Amino acid sequence: MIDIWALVLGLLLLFVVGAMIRLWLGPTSADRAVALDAVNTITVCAIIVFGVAFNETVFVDVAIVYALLSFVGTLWLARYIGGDL
Amino acid sequence: MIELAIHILLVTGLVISACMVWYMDDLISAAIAFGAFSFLLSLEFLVLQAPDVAIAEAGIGAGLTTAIFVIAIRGTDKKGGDASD
Amino acid sequence: MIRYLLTFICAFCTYLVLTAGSGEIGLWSAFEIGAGVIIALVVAAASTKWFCPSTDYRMANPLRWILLGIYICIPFFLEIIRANIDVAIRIITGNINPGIVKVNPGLKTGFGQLIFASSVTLTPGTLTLEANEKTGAFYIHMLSVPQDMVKKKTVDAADIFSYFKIHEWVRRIAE
Amino acid sequence: MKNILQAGILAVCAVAFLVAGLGLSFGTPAYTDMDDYMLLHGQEETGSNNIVSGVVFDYRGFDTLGEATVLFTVVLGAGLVFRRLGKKEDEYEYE
Amino acid sequence: MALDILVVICIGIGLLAIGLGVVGILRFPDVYTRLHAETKMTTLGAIFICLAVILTEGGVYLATKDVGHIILMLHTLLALAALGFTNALSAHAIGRAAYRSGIRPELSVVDRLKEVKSDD
Amino acid sequence: MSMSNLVRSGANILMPFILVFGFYIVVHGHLSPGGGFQGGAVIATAIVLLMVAYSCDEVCTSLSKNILKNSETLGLLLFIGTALFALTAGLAFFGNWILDTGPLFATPVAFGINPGNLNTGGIVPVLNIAVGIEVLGAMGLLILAMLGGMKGDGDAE
Repeated sequence: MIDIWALVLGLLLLFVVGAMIRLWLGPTSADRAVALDAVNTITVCAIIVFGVAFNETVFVDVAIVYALLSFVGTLWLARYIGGDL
Repeated sequence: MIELAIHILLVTGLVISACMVWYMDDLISAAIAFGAFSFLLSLEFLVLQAPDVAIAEAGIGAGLTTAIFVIAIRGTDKKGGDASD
Repeated sequence: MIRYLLTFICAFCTYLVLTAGSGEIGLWSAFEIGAGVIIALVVAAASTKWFCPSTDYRMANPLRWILLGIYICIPFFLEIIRANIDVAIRIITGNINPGIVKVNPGLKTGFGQLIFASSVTLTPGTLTLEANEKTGAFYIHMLSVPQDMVKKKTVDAADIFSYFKIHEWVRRIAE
Repeated sequence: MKNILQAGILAVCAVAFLVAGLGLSFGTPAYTDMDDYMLLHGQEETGSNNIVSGVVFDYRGFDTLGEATVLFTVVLGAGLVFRRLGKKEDEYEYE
Repeated sequence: MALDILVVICIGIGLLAIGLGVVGILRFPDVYTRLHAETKMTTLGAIFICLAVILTEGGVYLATKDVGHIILMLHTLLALAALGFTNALSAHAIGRAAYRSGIRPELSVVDRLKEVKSDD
Repeated sequence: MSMSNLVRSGANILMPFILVFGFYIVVHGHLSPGGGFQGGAVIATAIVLLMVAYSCDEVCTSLSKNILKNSETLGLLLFIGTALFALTAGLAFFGNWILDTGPLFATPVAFGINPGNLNTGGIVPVLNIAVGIEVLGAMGLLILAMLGGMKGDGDAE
């Protein structure tokens, strides 16, 4: 079963690299923020998959920390981009 | 084999985002790229079986570092920046 | 006082979910429960002012939470799947026709507006751009605007969803 | 032209780094005497299941004390630097 | 055996959705349409991958009766709830900020928000 | 001018859960990965979430700066006090004087790989809580000071 999860993890990381192209190309800061949002969603998925592959509840805790806290970073970026900081 | 591919993909993403931090002319884009770097670094720590450091990186890198960077960029930009007009 | 009690109960339940499977009293050990009570007291003292800002106990009714669970499991999930098939087809074919329309579902409370905005953002080709707190009007970016919506000043809320009347569900849950 | 040159240098550096990184094997330190001791006796001597926490707060308590003091000093310095910008002259926040 | 097939189907749907989302943010022309692709597709992918995880852990629990798998299921559910809740809100925040920073949707056939701004 | 009311409602709902999660990481520092620094950073992020959703003044009126200052000082004092108290028990500085003696944090630990009991660990959980309180105060104060300084600087807007 671990092979399936490793395959899923590899594909998710491939998608992260794909989203990073938009992070490089994006003409405005808002495009880059969108790419960052995609990267963090995929990263949370990857951490959950990693926790299941090694059967560790602790890794899923890291995923919860990320899912809750990346919101705060995105809000700061949005507040700067919107120009009302 | 698949673990090697995962390592290569992760390190590729890390190198791309780290180069992006250096390459970007726009400061807020560099901050966004640093956010992506922080996400991938935490995942790399998880792959290397160090969940303690991963939680520390998640807690600091996701929310607080982005906040400090954004506040610093906004605070040093006295003209109001090109984002607000 | 009731505000503090509600925040305490929410925090305590979250802590119990996080530490399930640690002992013999139910699923928890005695020290976990003690630590949970202390932590929930601290959290209630710190965050009641934001978690329960008013003396409006409408959401304390457990029936509304059961309805929220049913809403997330059945209509919301089906709408998400349908919306994603739609967006996937548009990604592949590149056939888009975007625009910003105005919708007024007539929701008054903040929680209802929050659920409606989240539903709109996650379901059919739409994205909440701006919300007016007083009038309850939402400005929605649609991936593909149908022809009959271009003329109308305010679009009917039932038109942007396909199978279920989401705004009716939200009104039943939150108001 | 300069951008293309920079991107080329970046690509060469990335490829070189990856090729060098393929030969490494992660997770096998050369000398393992100290961590063997901590892994064998740490749970017994500090009473904590998480060995990292035991090391940080028991074996290396002084280091953590230094870290806490550094953090305190950082906040003190930041408060002193930003105090004059935001506050009135007669209002002292950090003393 | 049937559970394994179900898990593989869920993983397939999730990976397909996330991949299409990434293709969408590479392919669409402006910020708002990219936000559509990113938010919806990656959230659906996360939902289906978490569903696969939950199904797997449930199957392992039924086979071994170990409570740890139930705990992993609960934590995955919490992570999924946090992810869905914050994704929708951060998409709204980015879209609003992009509109306020002056990026107009160029292709749009109708723009009711601009009329409101001009009235103020 | 700050975020929309939807973001405010979301931040209101999210805040106690982030706090509970941070305290969970702090209290379980000796059982699962995590600990004082990490949990303190998570709790500080909850305060930072309030600062981004509301303006700085609104946060400052309801969440006094003195609370953060006192929590930082209290954490550092608790840390040094716990370490110093070991001297009265005849141990070295930072000696584990609670281990296997009293009612609180003193159950003998079970050896091997096990999920663990909260009531073990001696001074390790106490130091965890102390560092958690300190980091929470420190990080909150840092960002509050930076925001306050920036606001005074940009008088032109």
